[in-house]
Amino acid sequence: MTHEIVMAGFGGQGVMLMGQLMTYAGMLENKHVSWIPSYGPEMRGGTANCSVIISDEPVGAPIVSEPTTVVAMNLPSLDKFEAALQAGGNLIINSSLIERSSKRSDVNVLLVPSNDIANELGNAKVANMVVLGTIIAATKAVSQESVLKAFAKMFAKKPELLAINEQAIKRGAALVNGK
Amino acid sequence: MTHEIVMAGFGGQGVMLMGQLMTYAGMLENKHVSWIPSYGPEMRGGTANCSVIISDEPVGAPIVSEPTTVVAMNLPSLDKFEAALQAGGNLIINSSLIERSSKRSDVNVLLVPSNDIANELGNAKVANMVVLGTIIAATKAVSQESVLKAFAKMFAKKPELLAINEQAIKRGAALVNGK
Amino acid sequence: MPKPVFNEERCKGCELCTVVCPKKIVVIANRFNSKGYRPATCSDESQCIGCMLCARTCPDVVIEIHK
Amino acid sequence: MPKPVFNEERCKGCELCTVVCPKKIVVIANRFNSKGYRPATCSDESQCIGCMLCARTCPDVVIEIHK
Amino acid sequence: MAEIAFARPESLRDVPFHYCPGCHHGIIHRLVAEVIDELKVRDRTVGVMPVGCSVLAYDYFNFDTQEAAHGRAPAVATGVKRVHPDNVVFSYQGDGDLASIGCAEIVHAAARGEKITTVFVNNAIYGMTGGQMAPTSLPDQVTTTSPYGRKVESVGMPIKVCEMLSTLDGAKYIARVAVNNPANMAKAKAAIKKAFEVQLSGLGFAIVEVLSTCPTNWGMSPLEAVGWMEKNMMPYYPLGVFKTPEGVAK
Amino acid sequence: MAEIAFARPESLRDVPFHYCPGCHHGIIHRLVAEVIDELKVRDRTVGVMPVGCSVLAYDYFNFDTQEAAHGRAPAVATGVKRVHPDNVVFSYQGDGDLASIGCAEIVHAAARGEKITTVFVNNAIYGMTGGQMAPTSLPDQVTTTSPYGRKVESVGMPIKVCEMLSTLDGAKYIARVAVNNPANMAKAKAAIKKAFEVQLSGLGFAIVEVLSTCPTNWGMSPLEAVGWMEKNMMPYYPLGVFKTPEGVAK
Amino acid sequence: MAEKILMKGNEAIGEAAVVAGCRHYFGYPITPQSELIEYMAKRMPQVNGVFLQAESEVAAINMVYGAAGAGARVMTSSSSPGISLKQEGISYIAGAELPCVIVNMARGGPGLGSIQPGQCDYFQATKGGGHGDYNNIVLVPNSVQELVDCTVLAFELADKYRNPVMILGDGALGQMMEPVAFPDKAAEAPAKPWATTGLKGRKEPNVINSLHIQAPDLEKHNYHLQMKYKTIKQNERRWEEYRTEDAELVLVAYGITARVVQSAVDMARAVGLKVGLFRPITAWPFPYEELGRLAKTAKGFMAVELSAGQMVEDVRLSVVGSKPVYFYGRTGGMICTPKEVFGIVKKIMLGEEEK
Amino acid sequence: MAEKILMKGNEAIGEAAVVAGCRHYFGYPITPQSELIEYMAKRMPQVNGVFLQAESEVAAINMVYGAAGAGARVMTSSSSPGISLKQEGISYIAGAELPCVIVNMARGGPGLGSIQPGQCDYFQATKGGGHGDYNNIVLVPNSVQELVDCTVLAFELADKYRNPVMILGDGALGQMMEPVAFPDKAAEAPAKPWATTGLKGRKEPNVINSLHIQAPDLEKHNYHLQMKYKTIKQNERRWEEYRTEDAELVLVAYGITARVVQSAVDMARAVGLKVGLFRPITAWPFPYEELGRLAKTAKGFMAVELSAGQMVEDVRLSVVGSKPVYFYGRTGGMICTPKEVFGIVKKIMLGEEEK
Ligand SMILES: Cc1ncc(C[n+]2csc(CCOP(=O)(O)OP(=O)(O)O)c2C)c(N)n1
Ligand SMILES: Cc1ncc(C[n+]2csc(CCOP(=O)(O)OP(=O)(O)O)c2C)c(N)n1
Ligand code: SF4
Ligand code: SF4
Ligand code: SF4
Ligand code: SF4
Ligand code: SF4
Ligand code: SF4
Ligand SMILES: [Mg+2]
Ligand SMILES: [Mg+2]
Repeated sequence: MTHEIVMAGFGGQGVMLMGQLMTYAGMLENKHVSWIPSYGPEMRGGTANCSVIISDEPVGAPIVSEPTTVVAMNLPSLDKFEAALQAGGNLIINSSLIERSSKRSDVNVLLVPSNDIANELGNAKVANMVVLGTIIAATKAVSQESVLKAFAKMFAKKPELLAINEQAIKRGAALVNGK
Repeated sequence: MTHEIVMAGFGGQGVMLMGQLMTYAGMLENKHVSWIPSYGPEMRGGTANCSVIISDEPVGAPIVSEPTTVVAMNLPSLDKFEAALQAGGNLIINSSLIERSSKRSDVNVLLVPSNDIANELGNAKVANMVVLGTIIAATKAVSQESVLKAFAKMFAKKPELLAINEQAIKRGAALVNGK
Repeated sequence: MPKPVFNEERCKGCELCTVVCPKKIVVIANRFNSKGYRPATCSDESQCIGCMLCARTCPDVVIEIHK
Repeated sequence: MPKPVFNEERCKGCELCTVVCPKKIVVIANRFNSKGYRPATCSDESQCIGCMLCARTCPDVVIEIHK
Repeated sequence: MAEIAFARPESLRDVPFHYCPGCHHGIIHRLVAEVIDELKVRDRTVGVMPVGCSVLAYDYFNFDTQEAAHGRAPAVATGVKRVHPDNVVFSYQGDGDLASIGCAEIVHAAARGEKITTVFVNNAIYGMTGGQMAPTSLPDQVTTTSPYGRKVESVGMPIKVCEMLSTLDGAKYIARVAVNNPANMAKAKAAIKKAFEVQLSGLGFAIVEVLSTCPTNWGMSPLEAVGWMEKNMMPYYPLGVFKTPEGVAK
Repeated sequence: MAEIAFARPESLRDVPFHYCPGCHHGIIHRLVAEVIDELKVRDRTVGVMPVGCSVLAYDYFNFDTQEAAHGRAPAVATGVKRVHPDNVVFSYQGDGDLASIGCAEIVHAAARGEKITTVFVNNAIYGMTGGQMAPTSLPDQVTTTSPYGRKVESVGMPIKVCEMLSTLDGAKYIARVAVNNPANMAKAKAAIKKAFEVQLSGLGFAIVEVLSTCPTNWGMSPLEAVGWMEKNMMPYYPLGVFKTPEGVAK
Repeated sequence: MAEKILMKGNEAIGEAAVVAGCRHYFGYPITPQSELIEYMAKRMPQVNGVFLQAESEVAAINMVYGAAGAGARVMTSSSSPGISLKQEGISYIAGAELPCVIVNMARGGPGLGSIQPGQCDYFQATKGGGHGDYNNIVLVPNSVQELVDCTVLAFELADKYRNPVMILGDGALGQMMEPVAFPDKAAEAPAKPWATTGLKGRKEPNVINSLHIQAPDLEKHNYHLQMKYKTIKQNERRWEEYRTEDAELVLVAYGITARVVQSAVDMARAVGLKVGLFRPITAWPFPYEELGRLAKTAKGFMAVELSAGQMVEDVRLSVVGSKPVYFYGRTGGMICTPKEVFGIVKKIMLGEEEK
Repeated sequence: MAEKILMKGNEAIGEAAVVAGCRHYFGYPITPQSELIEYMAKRMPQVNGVFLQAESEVAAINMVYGAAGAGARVMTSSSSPGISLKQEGISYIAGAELPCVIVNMARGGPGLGSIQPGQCDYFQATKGGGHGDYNNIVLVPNSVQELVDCTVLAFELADKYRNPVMILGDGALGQMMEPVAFPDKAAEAPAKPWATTGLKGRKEPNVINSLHIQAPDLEKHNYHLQMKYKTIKQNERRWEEYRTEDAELVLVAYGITARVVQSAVDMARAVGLKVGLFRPITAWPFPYEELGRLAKTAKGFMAVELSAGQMVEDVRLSVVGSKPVYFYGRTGGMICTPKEVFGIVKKIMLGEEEK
């Protein structure tokens, strides 16, 4: 099984971190993984995206052109990547900032009001973690435990952050599992 | 007929000019000509030499490796080029500064006491012109007139120099023709 | 009557203009432009004295001062 | 008795040493070394006061001063 | 329609800048454009742009421009000026561009008394490449290539470009300004104007160093950045005119 | 055998120089070698040689050396010194090498306060390549690339390197000397010694500019060349100490 | 080997250099390799190494010359325009036979170009570049793990042959994250009795130099260099083959492109097309013989590069006319996709594409 | 054409540039091309041109960029190490499509090398050099007269294609004197509506630039460049053949070496050996087809160069394996003699030399 995920949004929405956490988790599960940012021109305030691959086989091309899952944190990202998604793939839309849903009927659309949930949780910064929860629940590419382990490793110096992020991930996952 | 001449001496002995004048004269006679210096490392006080080719046919390699005429203005030059001279070629030796004659019996050796003759003429600087006179008389590669014309062109701004240089050339030529 | 006119779409919400207005009428609005910035705006045009300090300060040439 | 000793083969006849000798005993010889230079020499060693100015001046380290 | 008291200068094209919020590059661009307009030389101006955050300035200015290799704007400007002595030629350069890789080029343009004008934007950091140390970064300043702060024992004190170039005879006008407040902006504009006038009079090389902020790579809000600049940069880099054609340091 | 009061220093190998008759490079080599001997640091010295007439100096000095690319001796010396901080590292450079192509490298070595010593031989010309104009050639000086004399309107006044580097904090000792007569030679040697001592004390960068002749390319006899230097170079390039670690200009 | 960690390519090179005993780094920032210089800025002080940001790429490579000549394991890194500026210095380093490691995380060119990944500096790295007859050893890894392995190898080869070694990557490899494991350490640096350390009792001064003022001396030196290069060519060719055994069409690609091509090979195999991948790991020495050998079985070759066609010349030189050599390239920072390459493969195998 | 005069190669280039309308020269001294910069220093003021000695080769090439962008016919010159320093600038000039002429009077390398003639910068001139996919037009004349003709041609081609043109000579050509005649003038420079002259009433600003921040834009630009190069390859290949009609062994050589080889050909023909000379005049575009065509008649080829073997790769690419390709080279500033080459020819034709 090979998961090829594109995550996209504004700079500052934490898209890169989401991708890195998933990749890290995949590594902890001894899967073959890669993460690559699409680093556009060094201009400010543009959109940012990254490709994540989690697979049972060695990773070939790390840049995902036909994703199995697309995560759109803002409208331009949805516009850009919606079409590339494989039929039957997951389209995860940050519905707090994106008003429209998908035009496609052949994909699995998941609307995540991530900023609203994050605000509910009392920390606007964990919106990306909510979405991450949704991604892993939808794709089952990695387990929640692995992601939490990855988080603990990457933020080893800030253990106090774990609790709130764990909450966020669980809330995001519940959107799928709770369904 | 192709004349391939190597002229060699100390820097300052006017070897380069000798070669250029002959080349110029050849050009005035519509011959195919080339001149190339052997420019060693930019160190001072070394020896200098140039290759002159005067030919009825287009000039191939401009660097002469087997000369038909060798002109040695000092001992190191004689030591260096004596052996390369073709059998039957001319070996012109500045006998004012070089005490030995040639070791070879298969070449035409001409001893030119050029500095002495120049001093006789009252101008130590024209020693190279004395030798030049000998070269053209010995090789007949170009005519005396052409060399004088070349001189007049190259020193167009200093016409007063012509007379003494002409004298020197004639004295050098006389060493051959007078024989 | 002088009046500051904001090209809100160009504004990046940097706030530099807000501190130079002698009348303190340049403020950051509570809305977003399409680039995701909260743009500057004039809270009370009638107070504007046309000193142009806001316009001169703006790095993005957002503000024109109309007479 | 101080005495300037010239390594004539190294001398380039530049004359710099000749003008610094307070005794004016460093002069250019009327002969050539193998490099074609007329070397410096001491015209009267007995006058040498060992001031070493000639040696210090020589760019080619031609001169030693023996005591 | 209302009369417009303050509007975009003609020398600045009506396109948005790509600069970060609050970045002083935008202000400095506008001042240069205003000066070109006021001197009525837009029609014969050629600007030479650097590699740095202002690399796209060729899209912003409304006159002919050349985009130089990193650090070489003074050489490129020299090439232009020597072909068209009647052109008004200026280079616009950052501190990495001018004081680091392009050090030889600016020193020699100044020494030659090249009749060009240089606008030198000193923000004490490499903006474009993401916040590395510049030759003008302050002692102990943390940057991505001085993560433990600029260690003076190892890399020395920041270079004061105006002071250094002032020793060169060909540099006829040298000033350091800032755009941290309206009063200083007015002075900055006057200095830039003077620097162009020196070129127009054929006197020699002129440079204006503009102290500038980089909120993004300093890791501050734009207003905090202005404060940091006032507190830290201005004491080390005193504003003023270091050299004028009359030789009077004002 | 007689005792020897003056002999070739140990740091100078017993081989003939290739320099032209009367060229000051030879004197300057000897002074450097004497200083190295006197400081007893021959065993840990690494010299970095330039591209210029002194390119073969690696054959003359009797300690480890590296031959740098044209102008880059300060960078090469930096590389050496950073590997072996206990080495005594110096660069020996001509005026074309240091002030023209290597301008950025010397400015930055000085600015960094790199703990190296530079011996800078200013003969107002490119010796090795046959007499082209240097940044330090004098106004109206005829060279092969200024055949009508150095035209100041077009190429500016000569660069005063000591004065320029004096504006940099990392440069701790800066002096200009000459070897035109025994008294000045003594001063020159003292300055070179001081410059090495500054390095040995770990204070920072030190440079000694030595005014020098190039009889060959100036087209003069060695003695005439000394006279020309005294008459023309010395007034424009005043001798003296521009900076000492104590900050006292002597 | 320690446990795997997730790391960006640029940073992995930095850490691998540390493992390899590199304690001196001189560089100048440029996208897309700045993470490497930044990593070294952070890491070197932690291991008592020297990090120095040079005033320019020219200064950096000459600092490398000085440090390498002084005996250090030393590295510099840059990207395309910065590497061009280093060419004089690289030629000097090769001429003086100094060991060092130079990293080029290449981007789109020519000129200022773009900052997206490119492979258009292949010629510069393997043939031209600086003046004179010399060769860099050029390693072209294709994963973060291989960046690590090649970095360690680079230091070893540099010391072994007293030769500059270039790691030719691209922006994509530099920026991507993959799991990597680091070896515990590299082969110890050999003794360097030629280094300028100060005499320290030695009799004969050491001289680091590339000048040979007499042409015959320089010719002799060049002969020595060429003999060394011959040895390297014999010993150090590295490559990898993927499904080439029965391949009718052999795709040749390196670095990031090799990964794309490998995916394309799988797509082709899936539909029964006999396609394989030949991946040089050393671009110099290029594995001419090994690739040439495949011409016995294959019916055609295709070079795939992020360039307008550079390595393809080496492919032609390998195949020496016996089989057709096709080329497919993207430029300017664009990266081809597996599907795109698969499309070309199909066309060729149906005989549609021109040579 | 005026009457012939005797001139050094370096100076003849200078005068030819003047004839071609070049009025801007920026350079830095280096042996063995200093006579050229010195000639320009004397000559430019006489024709109201601009001569400027730059602070370095890097500055010089960037002044050329500025002047070319401003619409001038402009030239710079140097020798090997100095040309290496210009590589970034050359890549920018190619990327921004600026016409200019760059002269390399090459010497022995690598590094500081020697100051005697060399041909070891062939790769740098024709393939690598700077970063990115670009090409200089490279002219390789073999006489003082051809230096003149190629210099004039260089300015014309530069303007015609908006491309840098390099004259790749060597120290020997630069220093030798031969009779030359100068044309009265070159083709007028075309209008340059793209140049930065100041707007002067024009509406849209002109921008001289090599940056294309979006990869697709840069790819499009590269495609445009490649199309231009294709046109140049079609139109501008230049070469000369000498006694190749029935040659069994074709020697391939350029520049000063071609003259040596031509003498060797005569020596061989004199003893009845069927030998010919193929002499490229453009090294890029290399006359692949024309040389390749000879493979139909010839039994073998031999590249002769003052290098360790660079042009020989282009010979191989021409012959594509159909005939053996031999190589003979001297390096370090050494020049082979006709007799020496003749000796090798004899060995090959008796079947003794290895490939
Ligand atoms: C030869 C070369 N080296 C390095 C770079 C990478 N680079 C681009 S901009 C820059 C520095 C920018 O800093 P600065 O000049 O201070 O301008 P700012 O962005 O701060 O305005 C660097 C190092 C390059 N493009 N070319
Ligand atoms: C990159 C490069 N450019 C140019 C040269 C040629 N070159 C050799 S020495 C020199 C100048 C020497 O002048 P200077 O530094 O003043 O030393 P001097 O010979 O006067 O002592 C030049 C330009 C070179 N070797 N390398
Ligand atoms: S013009 Fe002056 S008073 Fe009016 S809004 Fe702007 S700053 Fe305030
Ligand atoms: S200064 Fe300009 S960009 Fe900043 S907030 Fe004010 S109007 Fe907006
Ligand atoms: S030591 Fe003094 S006195 Fe003696 S020869 Fe030399 S300069 Fe004259
Ligand atoms: S100074 Fe030295 S080289 Fe010159 S003349 Fe005197 S001894 Fe000879
Ligand atoms: S990075 Fe800094 S200098 Fe660059 S645009 Fe942003 S704030 Fe301005
Ligand atoms: S050319 Fe000048 S600097 Fe060089 S050795 Fe001769 S006199 Fe000295
Ligand atoms: Mg900056
Ligand atoms: Mg000099």
